[in-house]
Amino acid sequence: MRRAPAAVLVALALGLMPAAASAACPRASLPDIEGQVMCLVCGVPLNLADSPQASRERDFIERMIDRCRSTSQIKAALVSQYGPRVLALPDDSGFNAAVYIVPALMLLLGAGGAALAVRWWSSRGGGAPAPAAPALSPADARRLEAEMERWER
Amino acid sequence: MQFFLVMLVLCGATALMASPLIWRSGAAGGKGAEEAALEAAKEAKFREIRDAEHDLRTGKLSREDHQVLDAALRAEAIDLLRRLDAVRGGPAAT
Amino acid sequence: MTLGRACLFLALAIAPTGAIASLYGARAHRRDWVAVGRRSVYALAAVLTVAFIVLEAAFLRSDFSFRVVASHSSHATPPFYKAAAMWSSQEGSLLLWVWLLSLWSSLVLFLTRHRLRELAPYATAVLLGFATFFGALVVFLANPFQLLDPAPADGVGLQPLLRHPSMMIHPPMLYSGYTLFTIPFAFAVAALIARRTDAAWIRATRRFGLAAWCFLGIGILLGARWSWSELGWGGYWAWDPVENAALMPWLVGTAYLHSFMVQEKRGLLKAWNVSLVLGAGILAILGTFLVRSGILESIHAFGGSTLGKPFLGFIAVLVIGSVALVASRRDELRSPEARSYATLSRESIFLVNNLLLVGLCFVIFWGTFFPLISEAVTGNKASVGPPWFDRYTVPLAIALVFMAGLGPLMAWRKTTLAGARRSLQAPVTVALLVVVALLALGVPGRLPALALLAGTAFAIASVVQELWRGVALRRATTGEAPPAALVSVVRQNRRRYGGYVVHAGIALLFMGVAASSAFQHVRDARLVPGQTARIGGYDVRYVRATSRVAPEKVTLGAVLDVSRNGKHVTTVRTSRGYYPSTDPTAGPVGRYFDGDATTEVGLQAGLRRDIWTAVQPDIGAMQRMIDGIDRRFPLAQGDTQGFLLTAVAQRYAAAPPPAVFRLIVSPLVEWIWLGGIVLALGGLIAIWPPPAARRRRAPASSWAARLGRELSGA
Amino acid sequence: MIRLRSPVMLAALAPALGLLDLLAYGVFVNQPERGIDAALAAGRRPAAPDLRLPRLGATQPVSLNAWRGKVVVLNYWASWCPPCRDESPLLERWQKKIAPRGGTVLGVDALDVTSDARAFMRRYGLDYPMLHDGDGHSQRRFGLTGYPETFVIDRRGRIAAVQRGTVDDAFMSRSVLPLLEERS
Repeated sequence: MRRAPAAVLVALALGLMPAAASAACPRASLPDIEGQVMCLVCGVPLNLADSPQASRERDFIERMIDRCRSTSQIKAALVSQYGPRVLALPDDSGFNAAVYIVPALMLLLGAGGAALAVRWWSSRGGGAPAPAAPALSPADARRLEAEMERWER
Repeated sequence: MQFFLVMLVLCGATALMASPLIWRSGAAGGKGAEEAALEAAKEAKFREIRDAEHDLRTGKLSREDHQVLDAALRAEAIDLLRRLDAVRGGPAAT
Repeated sequence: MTLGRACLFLALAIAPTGAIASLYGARAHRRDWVAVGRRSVYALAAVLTVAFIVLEAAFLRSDFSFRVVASHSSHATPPFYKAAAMWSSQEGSLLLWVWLLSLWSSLVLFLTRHRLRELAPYATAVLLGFATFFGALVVFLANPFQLLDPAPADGVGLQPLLRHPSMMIHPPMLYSGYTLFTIPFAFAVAALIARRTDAAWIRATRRFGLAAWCFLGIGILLGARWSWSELGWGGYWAWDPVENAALMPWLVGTAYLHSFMVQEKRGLLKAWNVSLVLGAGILAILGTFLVRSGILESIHAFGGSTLGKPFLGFIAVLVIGSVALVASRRDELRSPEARSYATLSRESIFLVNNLLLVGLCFVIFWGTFFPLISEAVTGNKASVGPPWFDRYTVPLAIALVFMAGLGPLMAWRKTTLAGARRSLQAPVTVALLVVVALLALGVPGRLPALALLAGTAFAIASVVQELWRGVALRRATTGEAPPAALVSVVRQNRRRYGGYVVHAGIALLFMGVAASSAFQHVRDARLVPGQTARIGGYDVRYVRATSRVAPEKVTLGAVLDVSRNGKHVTTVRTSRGYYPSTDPTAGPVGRYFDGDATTEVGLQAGLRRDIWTAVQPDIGAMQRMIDGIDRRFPLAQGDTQGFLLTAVAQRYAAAPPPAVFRLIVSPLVEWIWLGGIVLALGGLIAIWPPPAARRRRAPASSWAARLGRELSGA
Repeated sequence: MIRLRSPVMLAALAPALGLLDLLAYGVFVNQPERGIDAALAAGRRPAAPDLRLPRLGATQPVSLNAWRGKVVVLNYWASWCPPCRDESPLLERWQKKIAPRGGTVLGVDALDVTSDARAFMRRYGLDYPMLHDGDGHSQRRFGLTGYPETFVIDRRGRIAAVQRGTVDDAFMSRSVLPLLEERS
């Protein structure tokens, strides 16, 4: 925060040239990018972070925005500074692929299991309607009605 | 003062815990697991009968399906009631 | 002090004693010893209540000879927050945990004292086992009754971020949810030990499971609400590990609340239900563990702690014990033959819903733990943030909302195609109409959001239709007026209609989530008084700067005027509060701007949209002045310090440097909380005990005798 | 009673044990690595972990071994860390002092933006060599818990002293000067 004036100066110095074009340039948005990158010191998304490192990261993003960089350009610049871990969406190379594959696999397995269970249950009963139970004797029927009424009261 | 309070809490807690050993209640009371299980099954069955009626009346169940289902459910319910009677040792329905 | 400490030791003595008494009673069939076990739980609750009151009183009296009071409260802390400060501390929150556990355990054992003779002693032992573990933590590792001698004149104060009304009830709600989940857990364990895996234990603990679910759900929503209206980032859910840890048992609990009905009605899914209950219990403990062990990086966790290892051991016992118990009882857990199982039935919908819920839980688990997993495997921590979670949870959430609408339309056992078509007609039409209307209104068409909104419309329409059908049936038979018919229909089957109301609440909640995440406008603007920023059709004008000096903080803020098309809409005030750091080298004024700072969000809530504003004053522009004052008056204290602070504050209000504002216009976000209220209402309807008449059990034999007389025609 | 070797049991137990392993790993890895401090306290000099990082602004990594034979004052810092500001002038003074005698200060700029680091170096006139660790992955093996932290490495690549916090002249005289006298 102490460095904010300096940051503004830097931003101005760097931003003067494209200033004319800035009206036309596609403005990336800080809140949008904040949700897609991490604060590395705190290990939480940047929008939640309040540490000095986070505010530096934010300053950096703002400078890039002022220079008319697009969201993907800014993310690439962040990666070149902080490494790929700065992105909140992990890359899918190497072991990290597991973060994408395993949940999908488990969901498929679960769906398969559920389908099997349903098939097993419905085939065991033979799909055909159960043999109709014999009608209750009048006494039983009356008792059942009485018990149910008592239960419902 | 503090000491007094501590002793009070200590004695109270001990008395509460030990009370069943001192004043034994002779009454058996309570239900066995079998009875509780049947009771639960009975209630579920009753509920199911009513649900089936509701499904019929809201048109989710066809009349034929309901008839078959209702007969089966009622037979099961009576069976449960008989088993309950047997467990309770009351007058078994003949 | 002595009293509190003594009560904790006593609790730690009572809990294992009672557990052993219950186990002995169960093994030796000694009812009196079982009663000793049960009363130990009551005694535990009483003793812990005393300890709780002693600690709460210390907080209210600002007795700084208590270490926790000195480090979490202060004279300047408002009384309301003094009371809540207790659970902002590790020690106090653990005491709250075990106290709530003892209360809920007492309640369940009191309610089942005449039932479940075979199960109750084992359940008592399990519950007391939990109490023993947490009691030991509280006594040995995080004792809230530690002394400070000499007592400091003033305390550190409550972490400023926690000063929000919902913090008073959020932790007790959350912990009630967590502790209530241990009750079905305990009875499931008891049922497995006693080999009584029928529906009796489920029936006895259904309400507790439901209450756990409700409390946890409300707790989670209160946390989200706090995040929205207190944290300066402008969101309500961040997929933070601690948030996820609360969500996971809730999801598994939701799955269980559906699937146990399948067991109740069909006898199927016994092993599945037991596993879900055990899983929810373990996840609840895991959640408590995650907050306290610091193994995952989170914004909510308690600071460095020594509780990791004991918790690890405890969770190991729970997990391995559960697995072994379920595996060893799998003959008892085998489901009977399912007669005439129809694929198109409510059972199948519940199966799909269970798959989705447990799948969602797994996805969240995987995303939460993956940084740790990748670190363990590759040595490098991967970052898994909100974008990853969105990618997986959004499709599952859409499917779930559709299921919430589909479930009530299906009949148990078997649904005829014609019946299904008839039931589906109206809800599907409504959903399609909503999509068409949204597209026609020119709402930007983002597919997931549209699908979610269509799903919520479908779910709400199906619930309304079911309620309407119930009312119509009732009126056909009794001719009651519609409102009266509605009340009696709901009263007749609280479980069904309570559940439907919950579905409507969930749908409303997701409506808020979909609209506010897809269609919200966010913008940062750097303004000086008089300037205007435009966002989402509103003009926000920075009217003037404000400032205030209070004993514990300096507040710099702004008054904003919001208008739309030149017409005044509202005036909001937002500010940032600066709390002094405890760093002794910082100057008398500078220390205020080096310490914690919190944002006071300026929020104009509405049913259609929330206007959310937060200010970030440019302290950098005032740094020279602050440094100058600190150099000239390095030792200023008391009134002088107050005077200097006032001078700085006045200067800020008179000639404010440009401030950065974050402005958000978020549509329908208020419906998330309204949906939560509806959800809680539905839960309450479903929990509410049936009328007294049904509970009053006529002695069974006399009833049977009377019935016998009636049947024999007497 | 429990059929331990049944496939169901094993299938259920495997993920359960996996979870427990993971939690155990989390609990134990969460504690800062204190092997270096323990070894130093026992009077030993542990080998410095191998460090492969690019120089600030470059991409090709260089190894800490490149400085083998010199006394290295390895200083972890970041431009956003206030105590680092107080410490830097002192380190630069010591760099001037030890460079002719076969020693060097080696900065590791961690979790920082290159341009910020450059501005910081200009402002405080730092001209000792500087490495860049963008995501801070190297700090775990040194057991870092904050900034700044400084490790004094002897000519044979062993850590001889550590300061977890800012360094002062006393520390530098005490732990660096004797090492300069040692031959590799």
